[in-house]
Amino acid sequence: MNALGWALMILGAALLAVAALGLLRLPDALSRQHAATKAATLALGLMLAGLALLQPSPAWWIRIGALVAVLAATVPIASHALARAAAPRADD
Amino acid sequence: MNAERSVVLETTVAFFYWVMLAASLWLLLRGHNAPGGGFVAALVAVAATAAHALVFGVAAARARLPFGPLGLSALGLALAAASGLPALLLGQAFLTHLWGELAVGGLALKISTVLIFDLGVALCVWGALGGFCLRLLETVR
Amino acid sequence: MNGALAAAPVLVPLLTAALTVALARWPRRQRAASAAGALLLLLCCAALLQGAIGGMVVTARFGEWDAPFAIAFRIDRAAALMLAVNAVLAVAVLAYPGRGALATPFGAPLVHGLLAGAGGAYATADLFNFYVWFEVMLIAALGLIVAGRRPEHLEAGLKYLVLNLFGTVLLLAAVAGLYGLTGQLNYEALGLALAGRGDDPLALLLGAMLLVALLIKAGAFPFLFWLPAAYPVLPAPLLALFTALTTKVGAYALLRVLYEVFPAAAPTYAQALGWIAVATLVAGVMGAVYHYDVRRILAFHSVSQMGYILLAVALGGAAGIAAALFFSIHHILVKANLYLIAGMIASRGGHHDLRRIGALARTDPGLAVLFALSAAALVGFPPLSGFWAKLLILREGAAQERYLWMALALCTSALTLLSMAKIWIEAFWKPHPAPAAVPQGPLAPGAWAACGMLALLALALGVMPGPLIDFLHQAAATMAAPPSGLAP
Amino acid sequence: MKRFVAGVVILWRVFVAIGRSGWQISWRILRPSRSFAPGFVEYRFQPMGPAATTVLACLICITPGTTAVDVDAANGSMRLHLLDAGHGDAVLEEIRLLFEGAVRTLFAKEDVS
Amino acid sequence: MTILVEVFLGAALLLVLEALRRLPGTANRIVAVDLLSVCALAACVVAAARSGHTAFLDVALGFALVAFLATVCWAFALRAGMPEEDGP
Amino acid sequence: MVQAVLPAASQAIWIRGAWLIPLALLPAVAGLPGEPASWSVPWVAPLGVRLGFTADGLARLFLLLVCGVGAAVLAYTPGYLRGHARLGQLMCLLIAFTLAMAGAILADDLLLLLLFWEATSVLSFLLVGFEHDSQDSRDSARQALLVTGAGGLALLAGIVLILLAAPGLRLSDLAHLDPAVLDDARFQAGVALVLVGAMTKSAQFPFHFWLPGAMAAPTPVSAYLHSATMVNLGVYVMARFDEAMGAVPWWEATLLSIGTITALWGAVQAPRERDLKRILAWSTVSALGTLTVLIGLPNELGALAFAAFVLAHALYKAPLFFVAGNVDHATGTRLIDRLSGLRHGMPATALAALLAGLSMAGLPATVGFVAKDSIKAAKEVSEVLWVVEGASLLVSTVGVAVASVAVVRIFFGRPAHPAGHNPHEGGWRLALPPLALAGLGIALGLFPALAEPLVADAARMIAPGLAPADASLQTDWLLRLESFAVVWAVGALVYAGWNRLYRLLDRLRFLDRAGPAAAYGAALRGLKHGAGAVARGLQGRRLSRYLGTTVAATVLLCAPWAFGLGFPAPAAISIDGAGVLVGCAAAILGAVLALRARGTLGRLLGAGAVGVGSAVVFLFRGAPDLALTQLAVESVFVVVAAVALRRYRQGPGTVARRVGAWRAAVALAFGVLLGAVLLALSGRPLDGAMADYFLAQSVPQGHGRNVVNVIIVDFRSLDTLGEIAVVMLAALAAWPLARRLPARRKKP
Amino acid sequence: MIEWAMAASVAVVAAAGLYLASSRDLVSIAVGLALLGSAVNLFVFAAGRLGQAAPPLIAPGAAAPLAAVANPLPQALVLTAIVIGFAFACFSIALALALAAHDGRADADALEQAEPPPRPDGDPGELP
Ligand code: NA
Ligand code: NA
Repeated sequence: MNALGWALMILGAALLAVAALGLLRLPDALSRQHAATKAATLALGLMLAGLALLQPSPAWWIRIGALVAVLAATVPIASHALARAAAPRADD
Repeated sequence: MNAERSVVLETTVAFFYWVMLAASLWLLLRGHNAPGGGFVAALVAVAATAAHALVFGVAAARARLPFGPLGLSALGLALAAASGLPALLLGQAFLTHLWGELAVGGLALKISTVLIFDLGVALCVWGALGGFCLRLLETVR
Repeated sequence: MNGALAAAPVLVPLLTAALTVALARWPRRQRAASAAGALLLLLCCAALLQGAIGGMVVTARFGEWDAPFAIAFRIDRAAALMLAVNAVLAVAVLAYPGRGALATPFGAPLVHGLLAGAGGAYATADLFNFYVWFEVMLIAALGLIVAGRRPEHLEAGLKYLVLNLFGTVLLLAAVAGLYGLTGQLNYEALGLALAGRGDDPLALLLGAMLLVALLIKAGAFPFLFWLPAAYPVLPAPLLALFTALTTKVGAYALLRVLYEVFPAAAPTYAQALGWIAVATLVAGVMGAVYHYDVRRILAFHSVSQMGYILLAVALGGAAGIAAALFFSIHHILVKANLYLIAGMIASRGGHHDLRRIGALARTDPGLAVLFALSAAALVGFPPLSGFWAKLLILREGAAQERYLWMALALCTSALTLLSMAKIWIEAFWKPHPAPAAVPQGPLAPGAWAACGMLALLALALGVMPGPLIDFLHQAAATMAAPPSGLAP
Repeated sequence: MKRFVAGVVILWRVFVAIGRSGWQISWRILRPSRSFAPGFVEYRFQPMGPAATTVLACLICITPGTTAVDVDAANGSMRLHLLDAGHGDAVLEEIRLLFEGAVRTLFAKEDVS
Repeated sequence: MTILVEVFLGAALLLVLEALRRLPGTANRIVAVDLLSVCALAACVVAAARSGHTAFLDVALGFALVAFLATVCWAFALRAGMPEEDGP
Repeated sequence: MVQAVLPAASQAIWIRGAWLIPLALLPAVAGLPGEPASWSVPWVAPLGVRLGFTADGLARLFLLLVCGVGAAVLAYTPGYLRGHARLGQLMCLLIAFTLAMAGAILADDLLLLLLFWEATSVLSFLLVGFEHDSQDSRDSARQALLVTGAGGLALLAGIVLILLAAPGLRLSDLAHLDPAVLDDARFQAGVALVLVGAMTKSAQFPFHFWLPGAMAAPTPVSAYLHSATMVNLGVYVMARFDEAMGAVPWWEATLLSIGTITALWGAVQAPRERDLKRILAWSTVSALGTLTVLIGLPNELGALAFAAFVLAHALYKAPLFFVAGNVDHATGTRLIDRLSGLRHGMPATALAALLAGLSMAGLPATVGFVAKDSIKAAKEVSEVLWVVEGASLLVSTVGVAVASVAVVRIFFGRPAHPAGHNPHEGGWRLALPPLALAGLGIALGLFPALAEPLVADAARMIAPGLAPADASLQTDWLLRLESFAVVWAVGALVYAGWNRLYRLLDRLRFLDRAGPAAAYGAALRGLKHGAGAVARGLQGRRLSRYLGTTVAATVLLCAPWAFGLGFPAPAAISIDGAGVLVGCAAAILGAVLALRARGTLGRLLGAGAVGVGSAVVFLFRGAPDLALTQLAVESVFVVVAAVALRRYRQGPGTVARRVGAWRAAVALAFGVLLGAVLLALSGRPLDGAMADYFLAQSVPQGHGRNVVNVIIVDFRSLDTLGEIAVVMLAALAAWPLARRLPARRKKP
Repeated sequence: MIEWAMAASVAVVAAAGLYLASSRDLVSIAVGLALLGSAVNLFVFAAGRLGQAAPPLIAPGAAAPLAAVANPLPQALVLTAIVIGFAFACFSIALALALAAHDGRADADALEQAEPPPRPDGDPGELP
């Protein structure tokens, strides 16, 4: 359980690094935004899942659940807002 | 910031405004035992106010601040200062906090002047920083 | 009761500030609340002073926590006196007809914020708490500076902000460093903890940082740039308030820090401090000699006079401390009055620049008397307050055989005379350069009341300095005494 | 009950979508040699209420390779940014299949059509 | 073993900062800042894992709520038209 | 300015009767018997200052002059300035001056003397500048104030030193001073400084130049201040110290040389003037020099001569000033070239001039003769240098010539005066005072015994050893005539050749360029330049310089101790600290980012990165509250930053492409200083008592499990109260700054 | 090791802050001041020592921490300092914006309204 938890954490962290790498590798702001939101969400999700395995107690799970909910709600909005801002206007 | 309206942001911010205020209250109430407290609570509230202002306009956000931003701030400061006054009546030093138990339906609630102090901190900071953000946002509308 | 009284120097102005913010939309109610707050503060400070005269040291450990751990206010003779003088000045400034910054909706709360900051800084016996109150003062002062909103106000605000914020950063670092070194924040506890470290370079370095931070706040050479940059563009009542509340707090804290926190190392610092003081004296007065704008002249004199205070601080001992406190009080009363009078000169003459005004002795004889009295007090003609202040410093300096310092101080005095004579000759004697120009309208009774009150106080101080000197000797003896151990 | 099921379905699909989209973009970052062409497409749908539109837009944002840029709730159209516009139609079809219906069910009352 | 998490976290932070330094244009950098706050969230999670205190998750929760504002605000500013600065 | 208080009517009753005030003072003190009378009450106890007054012989002599001349002046002034709008003001100042002089002369306490001394300086400033519409008058007033004010400071310094050497010393103690005190270097230095002060007041070389300048004052003021009272204050103080200091070698030598130079200087300058008042002023300088020489003479007869000459000088110089005033009043000029034969229009003034002139020339049967005779006697007894002797001869000669100019040249001969004027007497107020004083001079010359007790009493205060036999002023003047004949003859020659002498002396232009007056001007100009340089240095106006200098000075003042710091050795990297390292790295990179960014966004984001780095450090060092606060602050700050980005345009050229080396060095030095302190600190043990107290008390007493929060709201809640005050005040402060922009200006 | 890292970051951040604070660009000055504040916050935090990674929280039911925890006092001090620093940062930015709005040059070194330039000959001249 512990090992799996840490493995998920490491995987998540690695994915975060990959997302950061994406900033440098992807061609334009909109594409980079995909990296910043989607990969990062997955990374955080993996880390939180790992943490849930590492700390199997309700006090932790409640918080992890709340955090996941908040992230799931805010990340797409952030993504939308960023994309909206970075994209050329429709009427351009 | 005069971006044109977005239904997504309007819907979510209208919802999140209350979520953030609830979170702010939560941080305020449990600050004595876990991370949080008046200042952070206020910052979350300020964030809510600012987000509301961004999406629905400054006037709408200001209308949601009771007493107006600076009045709120003054109220907060007065509350925080006043929380230290009861102790003076008991002959103790200023800001000596008093604790009491309040029985509400079989639940023993700890109430104290500390909470008033923290509430004062939160209101003061919310009003001041929220008001400042609103005023600043107004300049670029 | 004592506990309430101890908190009053911050509590009253803070509550007044909050109230006046809430009343910002109703100017008349706001003015009434502001005046009531100032009078209440004066009342509380008078009570504190009354107690201090009786030898009582009002202390409060906020929250009733144990001795070195709680934030403590310790209002001894010196603090009570400075607080009382501040309160007097606040009343005078609020009586003075407000224009510019003070008449804006947030003028009153900012003034009370400034008072709260100064009150806390005088009363506190906790180094970090001192930092907090100093920040309160700084932001309130900035608010008042920029409230005029004209470009020169904003520029003054920027210079004031940047240079003072550096001082604040230094102050905070020094405070934290001293905490890290000793584990204490209370003055007395710090003094005890540092007593055995007279030669620890880290302690000395932290002390030097703290002193430099306070010197920046006090406007000493070569940290004075913010003062002549910011002061000369401000309206008269603000200047009066600033001269009392900002630099003097720095000097007072310098006294406290040197003789309560670093008594062992004080002689090490005194040499450097003395030369800084002399440089401040000379630099300030030279600037005053150069300028033709009344406010600029007075601002540079503020620098120069701070040199006297610092000189007394550097001399140290009970006599030096007493001299520093006497000089501070004299300077607050007289200089604040001169700033107010400068405002009256400008409102009658139509300008602050001496080259544009004149003949006021003929048109405003009362103003002339008022100015002459205050200027003579500033120069130090006997038997006005400045004379005794100067004499106290000279006596102690000569007793310590600091002849060069004293000689330079006397030269400064001569140049002070020169520049005061300049204001008199140019503004009051010289025929008006544009004879068609008529005085700008009558002076408000509030202005006369404020200036008259301050002048009477300064006069009383000059004619009867004995009781105050005695009182200050007692105050200084308490301050210069080695730490006695902490009260339980 | 129907709406509860729809909610659960959406949650599950979101869960999967997060995993897929994260994986997809990571892969793309690590293998940049594979050429792809980002671009915009127009996604049209049956107009629905603002809340429903918002949820749909959020789901689209979570879906692999797509982000909602401009949303017009009244006319039922969105401008999407696709990481790989080459497969645009397939992606739109997938969205329609996976999310649009479920969201419509979830917000049945609010349906304006 | 656990240090790997911090190494990856550090790597992510450094890459984001490098992106902030190197990427041209406002939009790119705002995207990078968004990722920076995700990194901070991740740091909270790691700190929670290492210390065994839920307190750090509370931090993450509070921050997640306000970070949302930050991104939205940047987006609005960008959308409203910030001056495009050439070069970092 | 006094008009505000007093009625403005120019001939109010109090103005007309003001001359009685000094006369009323006279019997109060001068009428006392020969023994000194003292009166003293404590004033400033902690400084040992008393309101102590003593009236002894010397004081009485001077007081008599002050009151007598004062009465004459106060009687004269309303006539001289009839109808002047500010006559009342002038009268008030003159009365105040009388009181100040009386106080200075009676004062026994040194600081009290200083008080009245400074009062006379200030009043003299106001009096000299009375006609302040004229630039000349203002400049003269300022000059007088500066010179005597500086002298006052020397006096203050001297008194401080004297009181340090001899605490509680009073002037009346000087006569019987403890020899140990006299040996104290501080006492001698103090007396030297007092002497400097006295020299400025008494217009001794090189401080004399203010006196001729002060002739810009209205004539009554000159007659009062600059003939025989205020300028005498300096010699009065010298005389007070003479008995005590007589034993000190430098004292008498200094007095003799200063007095001689001053007397000579005045004598040389007098013939170079055409303005009657200025001629008289120079002769006053000369007389003051002579008085100083007399104090410096080492025998008792010198003291007697001093006292006699003080009296005589007052009795002829004051009337001569009045005469100059009358002439000016009647003709509108004081230039001797344009005046002659005025005796026809102004007989009374001519008579007064004649009587005073006779006395000044030292002709027999005048008080001037009596004084000159005692001077001669004193010099004969002392073995003074031939230079002094010769100088005094020259001075006497010029005195005779000046007296002749003031009398013969102006009042006799063919009538001549500026057109449009009809010289006539200006009423009894102008005629009587000079006549009375000059007449008194003749009376005392005829009956010296009348003055003898007064003069001898005064002399005994300076020289207690003066024998009664030597104290006589009576001389068989017929026997003495021949010794003065030479002086009179040469004086007559000088008078006859006055114009030629004027042209000759006028060539001595270098005296104007190199003299002390020129030095004064040069000093003022130098001061102006110096002040300009200092002001420029302090107000470079560039904020970056201000900050740079402030920081550099900070580092320099702190650096000496930084070299003694010891640092802990860097330990190996531990897994435990990895998170902190990540945070530190982020903070450093963020700082570099902010530093190197050219745009506003880059800077703001860099600062944000520093914040995130700090938050990471806080997270990994057990500070969740801090991390949350820091991160929340960074997020909310985005609103501010975004607005800044929308509104702000960098100024052209404000962002330098190159690193400013000096700026960077100063900044780095300060950073390194902070870092070094931190590092040195981390090698020391921490006294954790405070932390332990808070940790222990948090739950039982603070009812909270988050210790940081309990500190914030309870243990140190006062800090928090101040902190939220800062936040509210910051909002108030920023409120007027954040205003909607005016329409954006188009950039060219 | 972390002590050295902290000292280094304090030094670098403070130096960068001061460098920026002494620049001519108004917003750079504000940012520099903020950085200076951040540096000194780190300094205060580290001055309380970096020994423990456990937060100063007390478990429910316990009267005191069961194990060693981080020093809570510097945390409280830094918290205060952060808030104050934030207030000042807001004010600085507002001031910078207001100044820039008044003066199109937005150059801190070109400000000369409050301090008229002294003349080289030391004579302020007849009239400005
Ligand atoms: Na006397
Ligand atoms: Na002698």
